[in-house]
Amino acid sequence: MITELVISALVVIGGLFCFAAGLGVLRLPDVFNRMHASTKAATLGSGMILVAVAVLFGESTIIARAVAAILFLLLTAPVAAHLIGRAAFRTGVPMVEDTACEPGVAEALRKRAGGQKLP
Amino acid sequence: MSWLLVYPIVIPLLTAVLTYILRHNPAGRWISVAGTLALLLTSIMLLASVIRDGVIAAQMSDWGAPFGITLVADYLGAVMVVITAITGLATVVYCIGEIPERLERQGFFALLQVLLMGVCGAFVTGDLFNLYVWFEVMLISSFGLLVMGGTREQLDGGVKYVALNLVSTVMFLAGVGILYGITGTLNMADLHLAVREVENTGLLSSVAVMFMVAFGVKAALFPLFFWLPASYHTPPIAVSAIFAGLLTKVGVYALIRVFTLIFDQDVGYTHTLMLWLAVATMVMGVLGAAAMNDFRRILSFHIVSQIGYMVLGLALFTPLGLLGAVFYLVHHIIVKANLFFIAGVAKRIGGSTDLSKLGGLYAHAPVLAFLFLIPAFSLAGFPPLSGFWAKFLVVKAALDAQMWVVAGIALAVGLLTVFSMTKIWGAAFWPDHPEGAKPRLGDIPVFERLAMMLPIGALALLTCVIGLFPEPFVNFAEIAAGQLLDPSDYISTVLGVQP
Amino acid sequence: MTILDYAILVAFVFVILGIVLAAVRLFRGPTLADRIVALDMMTVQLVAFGALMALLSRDAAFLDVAVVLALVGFLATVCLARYLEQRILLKAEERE
Amino acid sequence: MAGDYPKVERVMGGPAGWVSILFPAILFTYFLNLLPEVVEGPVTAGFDWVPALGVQMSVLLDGLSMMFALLITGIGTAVTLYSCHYLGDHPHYPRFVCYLLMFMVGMLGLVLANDLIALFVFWEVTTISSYLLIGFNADQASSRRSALQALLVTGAGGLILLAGLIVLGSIAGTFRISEILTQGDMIRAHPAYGAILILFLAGAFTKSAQVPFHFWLPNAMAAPTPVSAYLHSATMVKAGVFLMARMNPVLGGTDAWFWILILFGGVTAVFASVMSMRQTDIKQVLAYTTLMALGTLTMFIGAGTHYAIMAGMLFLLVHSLYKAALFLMIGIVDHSTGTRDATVLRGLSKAMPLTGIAAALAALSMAGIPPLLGFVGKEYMYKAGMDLPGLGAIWVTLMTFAASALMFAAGGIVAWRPFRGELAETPHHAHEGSWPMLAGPLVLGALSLIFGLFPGIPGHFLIGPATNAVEGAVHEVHLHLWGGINMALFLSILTFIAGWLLYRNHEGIRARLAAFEARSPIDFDAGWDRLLDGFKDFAGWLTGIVQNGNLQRYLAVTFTTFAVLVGGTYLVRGAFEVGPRLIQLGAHPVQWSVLLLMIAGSFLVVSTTSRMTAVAGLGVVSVGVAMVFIMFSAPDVAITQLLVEVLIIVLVTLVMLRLPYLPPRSELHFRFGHAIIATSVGAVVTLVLIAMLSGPFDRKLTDYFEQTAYPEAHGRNIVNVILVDFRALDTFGEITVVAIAAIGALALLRGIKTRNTGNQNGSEEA
Amino acid sequence: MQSLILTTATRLLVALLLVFSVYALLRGHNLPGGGFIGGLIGATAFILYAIAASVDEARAALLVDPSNIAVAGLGAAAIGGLASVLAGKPFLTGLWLFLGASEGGKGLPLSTVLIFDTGVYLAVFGGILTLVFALEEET
Amino acid sequence: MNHFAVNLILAIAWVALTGSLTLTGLLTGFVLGTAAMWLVRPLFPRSRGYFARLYFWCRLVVMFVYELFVSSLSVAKDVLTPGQNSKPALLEVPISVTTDLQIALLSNLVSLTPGTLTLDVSEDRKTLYVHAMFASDPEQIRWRIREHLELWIRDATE
Amino acid sequence: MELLLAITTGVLTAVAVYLMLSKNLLRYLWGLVLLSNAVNFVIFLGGRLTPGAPPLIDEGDYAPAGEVANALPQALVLTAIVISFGLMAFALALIYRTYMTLGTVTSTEMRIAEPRPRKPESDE
Ligand code: NA
Ligand code: NA
Repeated sequence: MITELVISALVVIGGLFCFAAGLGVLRLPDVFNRMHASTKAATLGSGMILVAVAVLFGESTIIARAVAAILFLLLTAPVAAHLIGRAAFRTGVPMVEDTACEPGVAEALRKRAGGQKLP
Repeated sequence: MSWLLVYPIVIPLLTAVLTYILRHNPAGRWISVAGTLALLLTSIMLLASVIRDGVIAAQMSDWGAPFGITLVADYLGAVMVVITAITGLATVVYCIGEIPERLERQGFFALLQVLLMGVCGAFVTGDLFNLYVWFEVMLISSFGLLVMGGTREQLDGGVKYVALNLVSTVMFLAGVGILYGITGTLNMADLHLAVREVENTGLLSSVAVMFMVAFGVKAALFPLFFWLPASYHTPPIAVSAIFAGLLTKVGVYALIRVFTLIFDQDVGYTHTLMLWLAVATMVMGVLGAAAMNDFRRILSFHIVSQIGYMVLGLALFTPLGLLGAVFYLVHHIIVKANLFFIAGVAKRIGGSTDLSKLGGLYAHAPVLAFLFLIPAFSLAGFPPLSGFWAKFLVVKAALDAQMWVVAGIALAVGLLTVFSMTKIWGAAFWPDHPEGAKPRLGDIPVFERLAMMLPIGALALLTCVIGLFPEPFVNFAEIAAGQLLDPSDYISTVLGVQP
Repeated sequence: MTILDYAILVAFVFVILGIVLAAVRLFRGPTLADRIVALDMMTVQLVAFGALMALLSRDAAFLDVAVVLALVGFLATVCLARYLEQRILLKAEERE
Repeated sequence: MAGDYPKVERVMGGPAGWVSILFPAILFTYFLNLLPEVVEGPVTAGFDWVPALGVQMSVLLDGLSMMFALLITGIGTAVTLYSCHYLGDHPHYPRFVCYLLMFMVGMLGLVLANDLIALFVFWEVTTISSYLLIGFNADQASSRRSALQALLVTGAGGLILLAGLIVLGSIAGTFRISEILTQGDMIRAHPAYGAILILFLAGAFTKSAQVPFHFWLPNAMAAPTPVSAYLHSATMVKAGVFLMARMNPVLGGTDAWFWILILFGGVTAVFASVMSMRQTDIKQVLAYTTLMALGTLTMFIGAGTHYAIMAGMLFLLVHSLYKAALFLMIGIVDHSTGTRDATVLRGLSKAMPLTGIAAALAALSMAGIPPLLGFVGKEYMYKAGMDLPGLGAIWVTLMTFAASALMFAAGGIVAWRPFRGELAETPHHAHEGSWPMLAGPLVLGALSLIFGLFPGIPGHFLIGPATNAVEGAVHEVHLHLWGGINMALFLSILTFIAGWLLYRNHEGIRARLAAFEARSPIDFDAGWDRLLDGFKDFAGWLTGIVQNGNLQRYLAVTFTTFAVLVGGTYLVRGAFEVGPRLIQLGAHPVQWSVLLLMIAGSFLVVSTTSRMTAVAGLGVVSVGVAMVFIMFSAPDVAITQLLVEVLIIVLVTLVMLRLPYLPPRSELHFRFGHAIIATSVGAVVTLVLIAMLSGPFDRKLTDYFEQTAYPEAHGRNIVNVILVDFRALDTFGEITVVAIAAIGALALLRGIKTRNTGNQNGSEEA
Repeated sequence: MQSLILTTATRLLVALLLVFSVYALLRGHNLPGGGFIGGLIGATAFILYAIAASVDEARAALLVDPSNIAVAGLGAAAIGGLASVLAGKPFLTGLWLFLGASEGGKGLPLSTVLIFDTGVYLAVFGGILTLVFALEEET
Repeated sequence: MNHFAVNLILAIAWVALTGSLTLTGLLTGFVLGTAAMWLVRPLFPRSRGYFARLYFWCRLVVMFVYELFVSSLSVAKDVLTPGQNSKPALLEVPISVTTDLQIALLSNLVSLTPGTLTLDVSEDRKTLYVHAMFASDPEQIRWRIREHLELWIRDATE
Repeated sequence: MELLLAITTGVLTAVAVYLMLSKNLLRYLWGLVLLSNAVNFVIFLGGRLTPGAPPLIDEGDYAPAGEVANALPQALVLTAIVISFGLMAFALALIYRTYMTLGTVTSTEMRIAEPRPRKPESDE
């Protein structure tokens, strides 16, 4: 019963985060702000629901898969945000007006990155 | 379980695998020849086996019909496999003379083998969805072959070919899905039984027409044939030849199979519709041929026209009509592939396939001229060549069915076919070359000449043999037509094979 | 129906709403980057959707959808972002 | 042309020449040997060719076919002998021999066939070989044109004939001619008789060049002269006559037969003889007189009485003898002088006396002057004509008279005038022909004389049996040179007088005819050109519309066809059905949202002008599709769908960098027609799905899979078990598709030389 | 694409994806997965690699030309199907060998079906990489 | 990582002994193995680092999850409440971690934690460019990254 | 729901067809992708819909415990998805190559293989 309540809570809160993420992406003023919503809230929401799955089934293989999915999300979401953000900045996507920009940041971001290679 | 039914699929595949891996090695092409030879031998064994034992079937994966996929060969299926192997062998040999090494290194021969695999698969499968899969195998390899080399013409033609064929593919798939949704089965023999249980016959007819349209595109029926004249004149000629010989025939084969085995419950409606589509196809094809001024484009439009005859035979849905359709199918593959081969040699020595840029072949390449006349007159339906019997059978079937107008149109189209064949003869062969060139066969290096002329001669010989000794072929086609009209053997064999 | 079932249904509605809202952003744009963000987030939300389905049907098979999507959804985003960036580089090249 | 070739070096044309001569000669001897036997009654022999279709390769050697066989082989010998000298040094002489022998075989087969289909086979062989022979001088456009004309006209007739043969064979229940010949009454009473008659006559009239299908024959004179002599006078053109004669017992004897034949025949005869007066080229004169003969023969076969048939058969022989001789003679003249112009040639008898003799004999026979066989023929024609009942008698007699008188004049023009008077200047110096060339005309001319003097010989051996064969009855035939003083003789004398007058004034007549022709709106030859051009234009116009190179149109037609045919069938065959299950099953709001999401995504793809937005829209649809698969228990499919979607985005983003933008919104206007097509297709799909879903469903395959998947196929994922076991063959094909798609695309992408960085004129958002 | 963050994440992800793809292949007979899905996931691994580093490096890591892998996959599938000849069974019939079978379970399964599915994996994997590498090298 | 390898071998040995080839078995084996190694840690030179590393990794994960939760809440609050109170800014954040793994980890953590999103790393790998959503006090953000995130990462990875 | 999905399939088909009728080959391609999705639904609907019960056999069972979704159409759809992906990928490569060689992705501008007839009057 307790587990059920815990799972229910996880599921509902996770769902709420997903919804909040959607709303954030819709409501927030520019693409960078929107990315905050998508990267954090959506990842957390999905993660919580995955945790709920792990708890509900309680089998090791399923737990492993749920944990793997969560890890994948945590690993990829910020990388994706970084790539989109950088590209968006470089393509000159407009920012909300009152965005403060520290000196040098804009130039540095626009610069083409030097080649890094995989080992 | 007869492995003879599996060989037509597996042999080309393994040949393709080997030739692709060895694509940078001249041995690749010889493996291709050897593989096709093996295909021919086994397919002849398959035919012999069918003639000896009647319909043969094999269950793949050892599951009983209708649960697993059945491969099955009746007379029609078996002979189509043999013809495929013959055309394939002719093409592979011809390619050795025609195809540049550059294409060979890109996997040309592997694609060719996969094409054969798809075509053979389509002929031996007894499962509707599996037929779709083979159609796709065939289609994708034909895409590759069509644009390989990447000339401007090829790409233009290729775009149209791909765009229209993909549409037909989707229609076919939708038809399969709906038929499955109605009957719950995919095995064609089982479908034959299942459609009789269906209460909504109107829906069945609608699905039948859906198949008619989908296969109509494949077979190049009016008004769905556009892709064919738009593309068949663009690739390397060996590719044109095997396309012309085989691909549309798979569409016709599928029409025959589906409209004898499955959709025979509303013949008065579906087959009448098909009849008029066939008539329009004959007429439009031949008019197109009359309007063209290029060797291959004339031949391409002719395919359309001749498809009309075959489908007409099916649409009449009489024993003689189907006999004619089967006979026509076999005859046309041989003749049409050969004409394209000849066009290739003409291009090689005359420098073009544009009739206004060709000439002098009659004077300087008499062997080629002679070898052209045989398939050309055969195509035009002159006796005593194979095409005469084909036309005779279809026209007789129409007359016997008291379809006077249809028979009349079929005959008139025959005359126009003569006209457009002589257009080639009267422009590329008889007159002198416009630039005064003397196109001689001797200009081609011996080895390549041999590779190109051998298939031409062999296919011409085959045309003559069928024309002069049609009896065994007619008998064969008669049995094939009988099996199509009364598929009880087919069904009992397919559903009777249990693991 | 247990509390959990209700919870799952509520979560379903939330997630679907989230996806729809993201879709609205995707439709509205205005920039390609916005659409990419929206699409990226839809894939993450779809992970939640798959997991919820696993909960609803008590069948872990749907979890696999979530796992795979969590793994490869990223690739689409990478490619789209890369496209965005390279298009600018390409334009710069043309100007040079 | 013959004159262009260097002087004869190889006398017999090499081995090809010998073969070409021996072949007909041996056959001629063979048939001559059989003659006594055939006089007693028809001989049949043969074997089954295509028993499945009831087709035999069998021979019916009766009087009719015997006469034709002898003419074919006999004249054939003369012509081949002649041509080995005439063309022996031509570089394509062996081909010529091939075609000629092929023709001979065709013609022989045609007349000997005892099977309608076999007859047709040989009929077409003659068509093909004559095409090749007429076009023998292939480097000349006129030859090619004439060859094509002959091929198409006779080919058209042949195809119509084929229909007739098939229908006749079906009615008679056999293709055997000897059997059909006994069923005349049944066939004449059959409702299809009229159709058969028209179909047969169409074949016969085109082959035998009856007005208005005559125009190809004079043009066919583009062929080398031996060919003209052989094909276009003695043999091929008579194939139609042969067919009518052959079918007379079956199709003849009705009013329709009678009137059609005598009208067409009579008109052809007179028209042709008038036209012959118009010509200056003596070969053309002869060509028209051939037409006249064909008309006359048709007329007499149509007349159908015993006398008429006999007259017809006799005239057939007469004509073959003199016409072949005349053509060969002209060939010699042409060969020798380099011209065939009647206005130029004069006084040749001095330079080429033997040719002159041959010409004289033939021309006298043609003019119908006793004691040549032509005279006998004409007498019998008059007799037969006057013998007819009613109006037919007047028509046939008049036509015969007119034609004969004109023939008389034509004979003068062709074979009298060129040899009389002082030798005129010609391109080459006139000299006598060589013996192989002279042998034919001389022998044929002599035969005209001998047979004229002793008409009993041909009467007994040839004309009698032939007449009996045509009539399908047995009469004794006795021919006489002198038939007594009667109306026929009187008409003959009148003919001479009229003919003489015509000959005297032929230059004036020619001038008037030329003037008339210039004013006349009817010109068959030009009409042919217009017909052919019109056809080509029509074909080009229609093809230009249908196959117009526009993919957009092709797709529109394809989809329209789908919508119209499938939708039409759905409506016409009443497929609509809504099952209770379909209505009962509700939908959850979550499901609604997913479906709306997909639809919205698809509309985004349509409405956007940005390519990547479209890709994003596709992504939305794909997400929706995956959700549907998830909701309805298809995790494997959902995974695959998502993976594929990701890969599509990968590929598209790779490619899109170099591809051009979509056109700006201004060019992306709404296409109402397309929308209608699209909506129809969508509606048809939905309607079909509704009907499908309303019916019951048979789950037997799936039940089996569920029961056996684990116990027998050792797998718990039924979908995967189906993929790798139950339906592994599908998968086998499928991976082939993927691998080959990759190889094909690789071949496409390797070595693109021209780089296009893209015309980025469109708009796309940042 | 030059990004330190991506490159570093890719190192981890590629390994994960490859392992996961083999996992999907092996358990596909019993749970969602199989040759297709495995092959597709495996391909995404190398695509990511090619994007983060370069196609050349991805090719080098792959050792074999991807189109050859695809074709070899076809061959493997055919061989998996033909193996049933040895048992006198029809084409593509699965032959199973259970190591350590007991009352409770079937034991560790080895089968020709797995060979076939591996062929599927390779064909899909190789095919997709062929396509992507060719396009990637184009642009 | 040879300690980790030993631990893994122990886990596999456990699985082999118990005959349960499952993930639970493996995890149990790993935990037991860790415990065993800890017990006999004098046999493993420098093993103290190994156990510390394990601890720091755990701390990293826990802290990270906590931060993620907080950051998500803050975003959700901003989104769900009417009006906007964000004060976005683009910031330069000097960093001291050096290895690829550390930098990547840091940037990920920055992205997943409240109010910040890594846009790029400078070419000299010494600066992180960060988009901050609530940047009324940039120094505070820089401090948090330096003193929290960098520290956790360094502890776990060095 | 089956009815709704049938209607959705129809709408997707219609949108796909509209896109495919565009002269821009990229739009054709989008249409093709949509149409493939639609036809997958057709097959999927053919087997009827079953929510929440994937066709898997639980550990310890020899057959599915309750009613599970129809596995066959799923296998067919899976096959169809992969095949249409292969075809789509090839089509994309073809469009790309065509653009590189012909310089256009507008199908109405592609008149190389079927040049306009020489006679001006039969020109459109
Ligand atoms: Na020419
Ligand atoms: Na993501």
